[in-house]
Amino acid sequence: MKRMWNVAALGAVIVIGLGTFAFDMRDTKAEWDLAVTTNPEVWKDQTVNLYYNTEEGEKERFEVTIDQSQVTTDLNYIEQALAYDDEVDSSVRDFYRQLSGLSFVQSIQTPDGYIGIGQDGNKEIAVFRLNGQDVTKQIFGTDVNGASELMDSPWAGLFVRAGNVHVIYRDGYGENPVTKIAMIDEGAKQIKIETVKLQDEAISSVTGTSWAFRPYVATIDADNRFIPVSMTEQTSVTEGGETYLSEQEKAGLHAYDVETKQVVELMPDGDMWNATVYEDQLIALQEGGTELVVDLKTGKQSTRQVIDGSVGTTSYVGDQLYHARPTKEGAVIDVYQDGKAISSAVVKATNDEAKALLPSTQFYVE
Amino acid sequence: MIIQFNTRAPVYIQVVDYFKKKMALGELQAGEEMPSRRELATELKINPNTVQKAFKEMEEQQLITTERNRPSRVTTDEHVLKRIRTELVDEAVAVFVESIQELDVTMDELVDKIKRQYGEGNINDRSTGS
Amino acid sequence: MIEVLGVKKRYRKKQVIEEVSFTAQKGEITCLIGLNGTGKSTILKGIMGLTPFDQGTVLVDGKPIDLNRVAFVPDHSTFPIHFTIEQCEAFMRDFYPKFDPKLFARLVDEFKLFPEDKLNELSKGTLAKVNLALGIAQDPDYLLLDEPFSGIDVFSKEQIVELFSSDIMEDRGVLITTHEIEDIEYLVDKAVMLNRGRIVREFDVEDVRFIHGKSIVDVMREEYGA
Amino acid sequence: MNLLKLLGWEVERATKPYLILITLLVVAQFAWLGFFLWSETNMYEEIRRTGTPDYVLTFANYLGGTPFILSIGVAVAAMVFFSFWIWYRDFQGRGTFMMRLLLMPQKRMIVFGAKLVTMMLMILGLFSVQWIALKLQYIAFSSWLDSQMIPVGGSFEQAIRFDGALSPMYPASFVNFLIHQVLIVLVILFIFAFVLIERSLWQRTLWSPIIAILMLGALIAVPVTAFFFLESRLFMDEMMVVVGLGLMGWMSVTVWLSRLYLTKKLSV
Repeated sequence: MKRMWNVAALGAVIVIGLGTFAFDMRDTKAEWDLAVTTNPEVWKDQTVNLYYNTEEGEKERFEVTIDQSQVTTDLNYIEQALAYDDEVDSSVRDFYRQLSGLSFVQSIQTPDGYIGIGQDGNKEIAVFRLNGQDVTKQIFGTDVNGASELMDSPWAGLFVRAGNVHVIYRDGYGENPVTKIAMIDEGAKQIKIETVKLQDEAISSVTGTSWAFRPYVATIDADNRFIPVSMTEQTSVTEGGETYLSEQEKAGLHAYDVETKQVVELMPDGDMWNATVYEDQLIALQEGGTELVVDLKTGKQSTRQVIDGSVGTTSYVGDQLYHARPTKEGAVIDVYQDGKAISSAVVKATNDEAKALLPSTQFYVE
Repeated sequence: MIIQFNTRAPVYIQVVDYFKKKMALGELQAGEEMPSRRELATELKINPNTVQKAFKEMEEQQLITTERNRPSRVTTDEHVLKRIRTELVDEAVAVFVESIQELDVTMDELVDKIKRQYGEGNINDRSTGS
Repeated sequence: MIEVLGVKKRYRKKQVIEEVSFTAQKGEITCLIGLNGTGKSTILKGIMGLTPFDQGTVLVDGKPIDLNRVAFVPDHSTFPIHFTIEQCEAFMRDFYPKFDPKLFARLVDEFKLFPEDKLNELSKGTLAKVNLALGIAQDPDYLLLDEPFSGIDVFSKEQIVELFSSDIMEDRGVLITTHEIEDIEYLVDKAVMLNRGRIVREFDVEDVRFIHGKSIVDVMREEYGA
Repeated sequence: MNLLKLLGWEVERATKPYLILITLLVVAQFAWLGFFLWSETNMYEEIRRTGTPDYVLTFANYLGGTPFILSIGVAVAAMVFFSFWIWYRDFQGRGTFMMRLLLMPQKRMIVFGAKLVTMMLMILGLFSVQWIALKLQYIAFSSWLDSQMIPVGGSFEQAIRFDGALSPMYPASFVNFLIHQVLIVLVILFIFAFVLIERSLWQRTLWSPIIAILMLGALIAVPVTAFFFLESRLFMDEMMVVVGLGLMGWMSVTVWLSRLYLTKKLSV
């Protein structure tokens, strides 16, 4: 028994140590509640993300749905897997499994289903489509003209026109980039490349194109005339006798006009908060709470007033605009569609731990 | 109690001889208790099984008697004890005669010498085995 | 009865035990004789499962070995050298269910050992006595001893030899290895002679003395030509 | 019960080197903390005299110092070494304690169990000592700098979280902590299996360590190859299940191998 004292002493040290550790770990106990005031249908699959940030950099994130409130920071490995399992719908699993082996996958969702492209090393490019449960894949090897060039270049995004996938990409890195569009003709097994005429500018991304796996992306119509894009511009900067090129995001809303094969500016500048592409519309929320709606088939623009107050955070999910305004107990979230309020909900801090976080917490619907 | 054993002869026979001598010399009286087998083994530093075998041999030669759960005892049969003595004397004389014959000594000389030396007690009475 | 049946053992490229079979009876002292390096220790270790044989079986009273019934006394200490005799005893009491502290105390007394002594302070002879005491106190039916007399002083030898003919060893089967038979010439019931990894003679010692008038050493001389 | 008793013996036998290690670690860390604070204070005074110091110290500066990292490295190395030594120690010299352990009329796996638990207790003990020591070091750190009116930036948690060496010690949740412990157990199991295979073959061939490494190497390489093959074909949650199963497989195989060699093949 004498010898057991050694074990007991070691055990005691471990218990004290674990106590210290548990004290430092301090799991968050904050709890939140989402109460829907009008039109609960809208909130059925919706999640409100809460971000708690401080200057010290301590971060906590929560996900609140109508059913539950849960912490998403510092999830353990098992919880992470379960959360992911929840997030990834089993119907798209099979689809993406068939894309395994492909890298740089980009995709969009059209009314006919997912369409995307990816590449397998530098050997081939694959175009894939998901119609219901069926996945079709078309392979373009290096023997196809233009495939090699496409594989070597960074892609900005996709659009579909006349049944063919078009890839907007940038040819070459660094100075004087050239923006090109590759039309991948699956029927003829050809890649046709065109250059977009731009001066010191490049298309950096196509709005609505998903770069990685994202469930629930908004649907974009095929055969839109205008393809909303983000632009960068190069300016030469001289500093201390040395001149170099600086590439920056270009302000404003832009779209590529498929018919004129030029980039047009839909809106010059302005402080824009959010923008979304939904079916054949580009909806952009501007300062002051005005929504600019662009018909992507015709290019016709219209505006409408949605939000009166300007405090808070906004986000688009599909064609719905979520506007969260902080209150003393949490936040009020209003939902707008077609410029009209369709629903309203309240997020409330339900315990003291949550209330303590309130002043530095931001609310988003994603 | 020390026995100088000879490695080439069975140990149990040497043990028997040793006890015969003691009996002949009267160091072990008729009817006297024998030492226990275990004691003997420890004292002689030999295997207890060997002692057991020696006791069995002595029982067969009727030198000792053993009753159940009792220490063995030296036999009270005077004939047996006498026979041992005779046996030992005969053996010793035989050895003696054999070695003296080689020296070609006359009987008279021999008897004379024996008488003289025996009278002086100049004899080696080591208790040894053969 | 310990039965060793057709065992073989190879070290590196050397076949140390070609093929060995013999038996050791309960209540008897069996001596495994061989020159140095003929695999005597290997056989004992093999029986105890310390260096498994490559082939063959070992049966104790017809069954696989039960360590509760068979004890092994190697020719060196099996405890860390800084252990005291007391600590060794404590360990044995903890893990050997049949270990008899009274018997051990008696042996400590008879061997005049001091329980508080550390193993690394003991002479070779004393250490051998400690080992033996630890082995016997397991109250085994069979006791295997590896070279219990090699390199120890005369008085320790004498004490150990005395122990073998005492009641403590009564009814136990003993298997002993040695290359110096003189020390235990009169103790042994049966001798098993080993040469070049094989059994060359297996005989009852008294029988050989009686029938052939030969000592164990005589037989050794014949076999090993030494 | 026997396992517990043997654990008592194993821990007792490890106590001395273990206490030396802990003392060494704690003394080294506090000495380094003292030196760090002394030199930083001097430097700060220097800057204060020449101008306005716009310089903020964080606890991470202390943790990032070579002596601290070194002390952690020494602790890790000591534990890896001890995982080998806890077996090889018993094979040392003529007086092999392993012989005594193998002769015990007990299941041989209790020897394995006792040694494994001893290792885990020692490792958890080191974790604990480090947790406590770090807390104390932070208290000493912040109170000294406060008393010297030197601004301290960042919190304890922040310093820990961004330290590569320490973050495994402070996992995000208790479940992760347990999972980390399982990984540590796995490492020990591999070391144990290596020793037992090597010790079973050493009398047969001089190549025993190499054979043992090859066997375990194959045991590691095959699933890892499969892992890389599967990695791009499975979703993260599925991959976690595969990894979980793989870890469990490794654990059972190493225990099984150890058991086989310990009970059937080990040579003393």
